[in-house]
Amino acid sequence: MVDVRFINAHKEFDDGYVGVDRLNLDIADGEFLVLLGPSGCGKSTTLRLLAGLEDLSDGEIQIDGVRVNDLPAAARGLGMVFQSYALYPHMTVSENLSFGLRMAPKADRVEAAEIARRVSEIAELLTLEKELEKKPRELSGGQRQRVAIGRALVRRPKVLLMDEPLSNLDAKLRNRMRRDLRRLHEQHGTTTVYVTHDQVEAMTLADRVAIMSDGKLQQHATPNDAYHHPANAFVASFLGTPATNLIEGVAKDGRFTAGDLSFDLPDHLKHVSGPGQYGVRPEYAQIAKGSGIPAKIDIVENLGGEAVFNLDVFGHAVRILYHRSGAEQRNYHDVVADGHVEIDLAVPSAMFFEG
Amino acid sequence: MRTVAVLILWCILTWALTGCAPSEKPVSTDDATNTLEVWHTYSADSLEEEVFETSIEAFRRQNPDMSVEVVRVPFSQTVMQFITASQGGEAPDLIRVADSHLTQIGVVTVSGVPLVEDLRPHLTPQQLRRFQPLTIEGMRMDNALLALPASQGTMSLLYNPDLFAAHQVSPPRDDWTIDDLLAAASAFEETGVDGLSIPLRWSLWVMPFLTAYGGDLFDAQGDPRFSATGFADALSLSYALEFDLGLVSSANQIDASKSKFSRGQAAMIIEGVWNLEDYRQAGINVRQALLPVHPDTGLRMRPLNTLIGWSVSSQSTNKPASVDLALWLTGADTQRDALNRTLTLPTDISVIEDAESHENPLIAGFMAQANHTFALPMRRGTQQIFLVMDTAIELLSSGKADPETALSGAETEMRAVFER
Amino acid sequence: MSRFWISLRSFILIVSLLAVLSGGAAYAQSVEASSAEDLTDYRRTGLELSLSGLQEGWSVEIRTDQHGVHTRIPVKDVFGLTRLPAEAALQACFSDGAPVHVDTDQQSVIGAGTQSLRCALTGLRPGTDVAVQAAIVDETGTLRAQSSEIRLRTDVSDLRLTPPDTRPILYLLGSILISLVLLLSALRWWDIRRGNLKSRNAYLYVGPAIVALVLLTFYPITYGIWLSFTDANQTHLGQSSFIGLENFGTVLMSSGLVQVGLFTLIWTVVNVFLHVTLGLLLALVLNRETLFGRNVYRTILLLPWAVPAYISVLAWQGMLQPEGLVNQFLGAEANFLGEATSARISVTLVNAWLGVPFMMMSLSGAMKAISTDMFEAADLDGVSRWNQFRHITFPNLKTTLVPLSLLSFIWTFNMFNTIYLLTRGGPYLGFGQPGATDIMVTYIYDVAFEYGDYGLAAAWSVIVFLLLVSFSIFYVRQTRATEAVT
Amino acid sequence: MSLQTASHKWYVPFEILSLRSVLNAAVAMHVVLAALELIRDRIDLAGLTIALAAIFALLRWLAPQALSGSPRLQIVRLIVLLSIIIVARLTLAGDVSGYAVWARAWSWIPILMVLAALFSPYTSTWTRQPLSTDDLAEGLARNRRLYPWFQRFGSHVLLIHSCVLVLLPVIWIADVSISPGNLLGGGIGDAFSLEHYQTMLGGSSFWVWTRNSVIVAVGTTFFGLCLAVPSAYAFSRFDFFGRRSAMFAFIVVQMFPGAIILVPYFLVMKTLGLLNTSIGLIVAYSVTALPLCIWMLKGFFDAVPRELEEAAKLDGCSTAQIFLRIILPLSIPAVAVTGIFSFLTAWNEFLLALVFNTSNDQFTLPVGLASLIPTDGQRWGDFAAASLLVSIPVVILFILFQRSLIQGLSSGAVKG
Repeated sequence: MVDVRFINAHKEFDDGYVGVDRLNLDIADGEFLVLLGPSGCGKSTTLRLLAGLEDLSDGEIQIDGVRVNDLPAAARGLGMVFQSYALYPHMTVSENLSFGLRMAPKADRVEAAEIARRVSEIAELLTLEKELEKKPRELSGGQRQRVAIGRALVRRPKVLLMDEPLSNLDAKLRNRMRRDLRRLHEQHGTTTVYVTHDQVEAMTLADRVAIMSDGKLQQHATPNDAYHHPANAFVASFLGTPATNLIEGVAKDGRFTAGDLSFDLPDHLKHVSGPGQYGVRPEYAQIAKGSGIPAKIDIVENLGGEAVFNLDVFGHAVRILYHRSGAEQRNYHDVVADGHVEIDLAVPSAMFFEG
Repeated sequence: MRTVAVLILWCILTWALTGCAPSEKPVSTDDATNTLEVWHTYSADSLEEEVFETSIEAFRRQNPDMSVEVVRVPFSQTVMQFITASQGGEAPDLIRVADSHLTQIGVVTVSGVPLVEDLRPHLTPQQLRRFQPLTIEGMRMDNALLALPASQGTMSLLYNPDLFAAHQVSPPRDDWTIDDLLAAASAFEETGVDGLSIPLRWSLWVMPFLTAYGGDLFDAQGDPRFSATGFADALSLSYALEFDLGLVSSANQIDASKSKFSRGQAAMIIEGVWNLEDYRQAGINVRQALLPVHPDTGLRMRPLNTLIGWSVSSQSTNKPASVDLALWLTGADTQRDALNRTLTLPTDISVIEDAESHENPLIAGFMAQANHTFALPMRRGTQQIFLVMDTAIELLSSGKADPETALSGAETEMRAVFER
Repeated sequence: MSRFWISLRSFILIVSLLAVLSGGAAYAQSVEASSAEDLTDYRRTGLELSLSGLQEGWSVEIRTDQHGVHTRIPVKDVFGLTRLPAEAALQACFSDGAPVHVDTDQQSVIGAGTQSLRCALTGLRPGTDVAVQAAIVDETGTLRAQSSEIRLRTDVSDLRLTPPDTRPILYLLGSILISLVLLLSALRWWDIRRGNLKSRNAYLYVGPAIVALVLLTFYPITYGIWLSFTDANQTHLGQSSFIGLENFGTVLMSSGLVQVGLFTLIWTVVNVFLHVTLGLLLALVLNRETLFGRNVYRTILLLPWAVPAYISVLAWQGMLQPEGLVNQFLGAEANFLGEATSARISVTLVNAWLGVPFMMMSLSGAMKAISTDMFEAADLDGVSRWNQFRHITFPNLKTTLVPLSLLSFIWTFNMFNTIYLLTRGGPYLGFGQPGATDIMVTYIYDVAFEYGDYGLAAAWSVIVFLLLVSFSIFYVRQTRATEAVT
Repeated sequence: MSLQTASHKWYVPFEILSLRSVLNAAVAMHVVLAALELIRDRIDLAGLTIALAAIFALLRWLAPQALSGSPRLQIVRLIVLLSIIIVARLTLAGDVSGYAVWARAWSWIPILMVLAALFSPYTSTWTRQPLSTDDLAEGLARNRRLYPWFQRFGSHVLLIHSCVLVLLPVIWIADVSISPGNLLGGGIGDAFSLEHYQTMLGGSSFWVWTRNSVIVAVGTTFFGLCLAVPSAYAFSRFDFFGRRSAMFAFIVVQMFPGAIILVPYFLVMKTLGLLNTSIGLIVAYSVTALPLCIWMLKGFFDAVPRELEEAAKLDGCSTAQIFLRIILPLSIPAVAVTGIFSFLTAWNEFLLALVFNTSNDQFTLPVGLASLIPTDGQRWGDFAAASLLVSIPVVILFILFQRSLIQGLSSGAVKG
């Protein structure tokens, strides 16, 4: 049973900047948690707090039910993959992998034979057998990445921490590594905390995601929940590509009004009232020829099988993802008339965030 | 390997190109000039330098057709700088040197020509008669007269009469014996004041003891006679002064003793005339007495007498003028000025008479002491005596040799130095 | 006749006058001729007098219109006085064919019975006519006799040290310049032909530095090496001859070699070790970002580097005196620089004091360049601080440490100032041996300037040079073999 | 293995953690102290001190285990008692002086720390394994709180000791410079007089020397950089024939001892007509400083990414333009550092300045200072005042450039 709990964890830096603001977060045993958020949101700090590389200002972190606030990093039994990999440039791959084991405090040190066994085991797992005698600078990006992961795993950590490990790789390699990481997790079941700003990684890898902004936890849920039921406007706009359309206005008596724009709220939102943001994901907003709200086309981004319509709806920018069937014409004559389309925003998946 | 080949090729090329140089020698065109370059070694912005400048100024006024360029050279570097400049053809016309410098400079020849001019052909006998004969002799090496003496320096016994009065010890007198000196020094024991403060690890301060016990350090031919009777006793005494009697400080630098004496923490010191000014500034009462006499041998302790004078470079293009300037700088007026303003002991007989009856009793005393001094023989390597003697003292005080062995070793070494 | 001339050598020449003085009446005598080839000395000419009727207490005077009294020779009882050889005398005079007597003050005197006096007239102004007259004066200064006035003239024949001809050096420097340009152009052409187009301008870039370096140092070093094969010595500079490897033999056989060599080695190794370890230690401590007063500390610790070395060394020399600050603090009177062992330790420590700041500075720069991620990774692995230092910091500093320690080695090996200013190589514990704190370069200085033995000193220098070059090559090779970080 | 047991293993009370380092330092320090006692001729005290060093070493070896409840605890107590007796003896034997206070502080502090460790409740709790979770949590929190303080304290102790060592000569010089007369010795700050400063600043010589030194040092900095920067760039970027040998040649010339080649060097300068000029010294010093400058700059240039140059090349820059527009501006801190090295070389050099420039209006400060030393003895006061005045501009330069010095050094450092 290795679970991780952040209880009211708070980090204020010496210069007064609040990195993590009263974070409460439970990570279950064997869970793959992705800390997601834009840069500077405090996700890396959270990870470093957990690793013991930063000191908590307040609150508590528990691993396995034990308060580890004051435990040195090494005692927490964690493995970490750094964004820059932090491989030792002067050591070979196998030396890099075994370094942690060789340098462990006497009481914890394992025998040389065991070290060798573990290194070869990890090398096999990560298909690094051929590179063991090479120096990091002779490796490709993906290989370095795997060495970094191997180095974290070789100590059989209770919790595996990864700080944007894929950000230095090209798109193709990133895809592959993503699958490999997921597979690795499924084989080992090690509790993993993974920091990224890439929502695709978050959606594909995570058991659950924790979305952070400004040091605060915004939502902690499964990727699906976060996507479909965002806890707030931030989560809604952060998750999904293109981003969710958010229109600021007032809901009253089952109708939403934002300046000149006004339409009936969908059924599940009839009850809301007061000022707030109305959100519709571009993929769910619909072009409704003849019956919808008129909108002026600003630009159409053609993505092949689909297109993104950038629209101006009474002064509000709205983007709509439009799927088309193969036979349709290039100029979207079926929906577009005179540079205008009509759209339907009151769809069943629409969201309303008060405030 | 290729690099080496390229380098060798280049060297050959360079050599071949140098070979293209025309071979005839240029005709020397530098005739007698009216510019004299003078290197002096007074310390910067000192009173001595000022006195010197005054004298040069007076010379300029008297010889308006001559222009004199004055260059200050660090005293400690005189020899190296002069030898280097001479080899490079940039020697000055006139340079201020100490007798110890001359034993080094005097032996140097370049293409068979000595660096400094023998002054005898340039001076009339009557001009030389002006100087105290011993000071002239002190500037001679291999018969040649290498410099005109401008000043002499010697050490004598200085004491602080206030301390003697305070501790009711009778102050030094000119007829003291060494025993009296030691008795007085011992009398200050347990008063918190050093009786006698001298750097006995430095040969310069041991030599007076040696001369009192065994006479001259060198025989008439200038050969060392360190193993003569008496010297070993003197060395034993100086050893005992430090280790058994604890009468002197063990330093090998005068600064320590000097500080003690000038702060009233030492009653007696054997000190040079050149430091009198410092004691005057320190504001203590200082009197002088002749160094004492050995009770048995009857010989007086004689310190080393050092001379400083002016040499003419053999590179000078206007030697008559250089000699004139040297005569001027060693002239009675200049010496008298230096005596009165900077307490410099003269070499000119008439000025010496002034000094012997000087209103400053210290000057008169030092002048009297100057009659009881010894000079080092002017031979190549003489200046090594300090090193040799220091080594002997070091061997003795580190217990590596007894006085006799140390001294005979020193004598052998000194002979070897002279023969080298 | 012959003995007389031989003893005079080229020293004396006779020009002209003979004056005979007797009983107060003076009358002129014949004039002797002089041979021109003897006229080699400068401002010196001769005078011969015939004398009679001298009395003790009187004196013989030679007067000129330039000087007034030129020579005054007292007439004394010469019994027991020595005759000083003419070449040794201050005043070269001969009475009755033999050098005159000298009294206890080394002054020339003659006896009352002297018949003839022959004197070298020194100090006459060259190139001018001089009127000379001889006289006999009694003790009151009254003139008793006087010769007729004769006119003399001296020629200038100056034995002058001619400045060395610098034109060969000028040609050498010119040749160096031209051949360097040729060499570099050739190399450039060669490189381009090899297809190494990228380096087309490389020689233009390194050219000025190489030219300046070679121009200034090629001649001196070649000269130094050449000197080591000659018997160059201060007593006959410019006349030295080739003696092969004799100087090297002397060096290798010299009894001081082992002592100086050993102390040089210890001095260098200990110093480099102290520079590197203390520099590293301080750099490590100062590397901590959060340390309070870090900048103040660093500024202070850099002082020994900023303060000119000769000043701080002299300050240490004062402080290490028996009355100095160190002893005051300890309440002791130790003579640190006077005893062999403590002097050796003192000079080493003072030099360490001088060298640590440079090392500290350079290393803390290099240390900053090491990625902190690596240390965090090691932290997570539970690697102890010491092991972090040993396995991460140190290997990553190696690329900086190798050249730095090499430079430090060379500098320390040739560090003249510290030892020279502190102890001058002393204390000396054996006659004719190097001092306890002499290292090779200070000993070379002594050999060159105290003993004047340039050839021997040059041989020592060449040996130092070869030692350092071979050490550097070895060191660079060794470290390159083990070094693996780019 | 659960985290619970792991954290047990990782927990050692602060007293013991810090005791280890303190005892290490104490052992080393007492060896030094024993040597100092020998210097003071107190052989008895030296013996006691060395005994104390041995005791501390023994404690260092025994204490962590012994304190964790083994029977050796009794032995440790005995040893501690013994050490207290020795230190008390040492304290009583010493006089009241700065040295005694300092030395005894080094003896008492470790002992107090041992005592604290012996009697601390945290230690006794710790020895009583197993620990309760609360004890563990409290202990860990306490370590977390105290240990950084201890480390900082240790750093400060080390740095303060170093700074005192560094400052001693400076303080000494300062004291001599404000003491009247030209004497050594006397207590620090026992007398005050500005006469030496008046002498130095009042005379014209000092200003002439300073002017020359500034001209020569600035000239060397500039000219040295002009030589070093292009060649370092070439060594860093181009591969040409003789590159390695040329790099090596630059240090080789420094290996020939200077004394013997002074005369030929003098002749070279004379031939070039550079005697008694600032330019002569500038050229000579630039060449002296070349090896280090080139090695350092090469390190920096190596650190500038090649991509930048390639980008500039695509933008149409020539090699010279790349160098002047891209590389040079990027390595300003490095060039500044190298410049300071050249400056110091020129500012401090003595022998060449002495021999090449005899004319008094060309004296540099080092030669000027040497010319303050009179025939007999030493004008200590004037010399000290001048020394301080000489050092001040350099120290100010260092303070001003410190940041860029560190920055410059860290971006490339000296690399082979």
